[in-house]
Amino acid sequence: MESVGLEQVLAWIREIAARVEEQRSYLTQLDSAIGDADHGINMNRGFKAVLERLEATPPADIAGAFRTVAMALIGKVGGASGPLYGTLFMEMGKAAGDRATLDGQGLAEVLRAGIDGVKARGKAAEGDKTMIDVLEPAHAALSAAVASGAGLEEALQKAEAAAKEGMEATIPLVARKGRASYLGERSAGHQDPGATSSHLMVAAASEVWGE
Amino acid sequence: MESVGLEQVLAWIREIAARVEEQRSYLTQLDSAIGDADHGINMNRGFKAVLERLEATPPADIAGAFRTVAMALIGKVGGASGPLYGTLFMEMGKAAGDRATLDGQGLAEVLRAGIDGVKARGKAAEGDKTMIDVLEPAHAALSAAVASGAGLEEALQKAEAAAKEGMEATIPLVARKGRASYLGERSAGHQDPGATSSHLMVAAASEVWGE
Amino acid sequence: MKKLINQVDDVVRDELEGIAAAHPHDVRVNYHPFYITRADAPVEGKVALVSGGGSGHEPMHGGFVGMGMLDAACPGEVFTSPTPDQMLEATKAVSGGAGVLHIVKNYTGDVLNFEMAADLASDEGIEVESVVVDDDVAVQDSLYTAGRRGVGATVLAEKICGAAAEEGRSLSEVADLCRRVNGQARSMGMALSSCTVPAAGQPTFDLGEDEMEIGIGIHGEPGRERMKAAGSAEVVELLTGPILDDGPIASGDNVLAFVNSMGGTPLIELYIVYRDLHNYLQERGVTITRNLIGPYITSLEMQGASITLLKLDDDLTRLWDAPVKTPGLRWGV
Amino acid sequence: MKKLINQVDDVVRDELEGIAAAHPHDVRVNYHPFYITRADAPVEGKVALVSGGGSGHEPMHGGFVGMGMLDAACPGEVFTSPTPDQMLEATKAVSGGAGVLHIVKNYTGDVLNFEMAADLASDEGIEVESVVVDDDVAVQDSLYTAGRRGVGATVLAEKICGAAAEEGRSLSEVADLCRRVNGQARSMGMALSSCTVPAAGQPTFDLGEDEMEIGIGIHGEPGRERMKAAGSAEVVELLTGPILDDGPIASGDNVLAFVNSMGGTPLIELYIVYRDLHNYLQERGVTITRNLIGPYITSLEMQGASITLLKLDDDLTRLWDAPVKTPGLRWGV
Ligand SMILES: Nc1ncnc2c1ncn2[C@@H]1O[C@H](COP(=O)(O)OP(=O)(O)O)[C@@H](O)[C@H]1O
Ligand SMILES: Nc1ncnc2c1ncn2[C@@H]1O[C@H](COP(=O)(O)OP(=O)(O)O)[C@@H](O)[C@H]1O
Ligand SMILES: [Mg+2]
Ligand SMILES: [Mg+2]
Ligand SMILES: [Mg+2]
Ligand SMILES: [Mg+2]
Repeated sequence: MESVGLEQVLAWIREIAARVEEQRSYLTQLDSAIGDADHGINMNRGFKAVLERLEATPPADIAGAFRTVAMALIGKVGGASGPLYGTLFMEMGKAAGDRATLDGQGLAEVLRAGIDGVKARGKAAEGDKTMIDVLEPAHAALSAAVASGAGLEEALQKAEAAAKEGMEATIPLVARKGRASYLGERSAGHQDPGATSSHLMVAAASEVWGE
Repeated sequence: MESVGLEQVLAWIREIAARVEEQRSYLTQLDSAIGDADHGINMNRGFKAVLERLEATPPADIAGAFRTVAMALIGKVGGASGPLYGTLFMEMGKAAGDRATLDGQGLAEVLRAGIDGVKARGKAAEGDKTMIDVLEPAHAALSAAVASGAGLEEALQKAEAAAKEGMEATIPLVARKGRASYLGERSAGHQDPGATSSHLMVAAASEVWGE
Repeated sequence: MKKLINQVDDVVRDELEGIAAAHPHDVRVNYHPFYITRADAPVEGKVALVSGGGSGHEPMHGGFVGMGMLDAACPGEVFTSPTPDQMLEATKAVSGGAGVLHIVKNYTGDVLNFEMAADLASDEGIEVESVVVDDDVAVQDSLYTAGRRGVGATVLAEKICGAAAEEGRSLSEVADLCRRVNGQARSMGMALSSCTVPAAGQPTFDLGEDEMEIGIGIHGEPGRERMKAAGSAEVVELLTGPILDDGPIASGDNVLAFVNSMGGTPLIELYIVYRDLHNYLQERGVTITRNLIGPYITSLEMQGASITLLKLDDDLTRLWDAPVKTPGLRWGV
Repeated sequence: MKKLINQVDDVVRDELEGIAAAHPHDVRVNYHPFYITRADAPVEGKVALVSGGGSGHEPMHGGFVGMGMLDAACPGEVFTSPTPDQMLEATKAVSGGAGVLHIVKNYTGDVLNFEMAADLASDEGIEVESVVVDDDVAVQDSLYTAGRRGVGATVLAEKICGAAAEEGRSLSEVADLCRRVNGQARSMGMALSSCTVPAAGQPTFDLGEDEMEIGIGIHGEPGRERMKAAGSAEVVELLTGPILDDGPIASGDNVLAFVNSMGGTPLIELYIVYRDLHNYLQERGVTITRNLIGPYITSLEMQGASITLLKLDDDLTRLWDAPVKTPGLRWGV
């Protein structure tokens, strides 16, 4: 496909929820090493609520879908990832506006707005060992591919690859933001849980939209 | 020897102290199974105090030596065994009176008085899984041997053998007195710690006086 | 063994120095022999309350010394009853001329040592009454055994009798009250883990990852029965069933519900236990009108909890509500 | 995992039901969303104090709701900060017209969620000030990091600011006071064992039989450093050294010394730690004039302790001594 509509966006969100459920203990385990052992639990609680709300009141458009995700995460996740992922989707919703579909270009714009929101709220920069270390390279790869005329499938594959690289690149980093920063040097050598859940979201997109 | 004087009595007390020190963890371990894991600790604390006081103010006679042991145990052991062993030696001291030496006959009389004191205070009978299950048979064997004209060495060997038997006979018993009684049926299958320390005292006598 | 202590043999003395340093206005600590008295002891004309027992049950008893509760407490070594000389000296130190009540938990060691102390005190002309607390339904009572252990009811008896003594009641009245509290209270406890006596250096018993002990005492003794670990609601049934079956508390009664931590179980769990106890009693027509929730009679760092129910009447309720000011229990002042 | 709980997902709700059943006269519990308010809220004309954070730290914060301390507390899931809707609803429920102070522990989650809540509350016309507590010297402070954690000073700030609010001080005065308490307090903690998050089912970290973690937080996070387990006196040095090195407290000062259990460490050990702290400070010319000893800001059943020192002046001392009546802290009434 060359652009995604409400249906595809909902499919993506459901795929994220499924993967979070399936990887919840892995995410929690990563958080045990440098955090407080709840990231998988938090994300799973949040996306369960997302599915319920999408069921209860089906959104009218893409912006509505993102807003529903945002409100559910903000209301149910708690912790750092709740407001941060909540902000990500909230800003993506605002940027989507009344568009009925998003092509590669549109996806890049929407993601950009989301990432800026996360940075404004969390004050993290690349290299701080957070979800930003996945979201930024994923966005960069996506827009570069789109600019060079690549199709959505290829662009998303590039984004996923960059996200994976960014996720693994958090391992040697010393955390400067979030709970892991309290460990100082001891935070090095562990993959960041939020970077891992961010990669999960990008990978889900490349799978469900990558045809 | 056919009778013991102050010197031999003091040697016996020192031998008890040495054996308690050496068996303290064994006694505590027995108390872990059916009690509160302190019998060896209690006895060791008590007999350390006994040695100090015998050092500080050497007793003038056998009665004085027993009284010193009694006061040290009552003042330092605590728990059930403190007042009980304290009473044992207190009554032995009273019974010893002004005698300068004790022969087999005399030892049996003194021990009898001590056991009666323990029973009066603790209300335990034979078969309740306590020190009484060692002290009574030891006394019975001692006086029987003495009555049949046996020498002190042989009489003490018989007493030690009976004490050992009584100690091991506590294993199958269900405790009716002391902490172990709280376990009900679960107290069966374990050797009673106080019976074990009582056997230690009889065995110490048969070693130091058994020449 | 990992504990925040220094030398194993100094545990009790170090603790007493901490108490003395922390509460100089409330209590005074005597070191030769060990005992703790309220700072204003002796209180002339007031019946004095003396209790004591092995250490390792903090805040009981030392933490309950002060206005409205105990006049003195005698700490023994960990889990080992104190000795008669401590009880005698403490009794003399707090005797205010109106007699002294010894509140004794029913353990052979405590009973025998307090007996000796009471004899010695009477020899010195001090009027002493002793009440033995034995509220633990986990132990079958019988003429031929040492009987039941004294556990949670001890805390309640010390608070209520302390208030009665402040009111100026006589020794025999306070002693009768203590017997009444003991008669109307029942307890049972359980453990999820053992505890380690410092001098022993290793856990008193071992429990599997999925096991619990039901019917434990407060000295790390194993309980009556070992079973598969269960949830809070089921544990509440296992403990409260025997308490109600034992007699004094029946449908229609008002009770004080005391949910106690054995030392290592945190408040978040105690509140869940309290919730399940509240529901369990409600279904059976028993109404909780007062409660106490927290670690008050502990077994070192043991994980587990005990439940104590005391049948209340107006007199007991009023005495429970009366002001108390001790390091471990405080209200109304 | 062995805990006295029922369903893992119901832990917080079950606990709240227990609190509601136990303290009906002191607090009210709201379930949709979760928050606890004092029973007489809103108090007209009084600055309202709202705090909150993940559960598992009991009695903080819910146990500190009541006269003289917090007006409301928002409990999140275990170790997970609550959500903005809880904070908003709690803020609205206790707002008495004089403004609302949000006392926030410095964790990214708590800060971000309280930020969102404060924005929403202002939109609804409620004046909100937020103070972020960050007293943990185990974490190096820096502009480029999340900064220091909020730990023990939170309890002291809630008590002292609660008293100031009862006195009728204005929102900006109470907020300034809160910043002053935070500025004059420092803390550091250590663990002898990890804790188990119910939903995770296994210990957050593993410690060897002879190891301890120094510089832990209150969420079962591993600490700054793992070292060989040491005795109380050495641990006191390891914790108090960095506290004194950090600045505000110096020789000649009077301090409030707060010796806190992480949940699984019993009182007998806390008093030994207090004794060693008392001696350590005495040698350095620092005088303890007030103290708090017990489990007040915990990490589930974790074994360990933390030390908090607050430099006192007459105003802070008077506010500390002022009456307080909450399930977790009570005196003077
Ligand atoms: N300031 C921040 N900016 C961006 N992401 C952050 C920030 N702080 C934390 N995170 C992300 O949040 C993740 C932790 O989320 P979670 O465990 O759910 O929350 P908490 O740390 O409150 O328990 C971290 O792995 C990190 O990727
Ligand atoms: N009533 C009693 N009569 C005689 N001996 C007793 C009685 N009660 C307990 N004992 C003895 O005391 C021993 C326990 O001593 P100890 O462990 O030092 O005291 P405690 O039980 O108070 O910890 C038991 O093994 C038993 O032999
Ligand atoms: Mg986390
Ligand atoms: Mg014992
Ligand atoms: Mg004992
Ligand atoms: Mg968290």
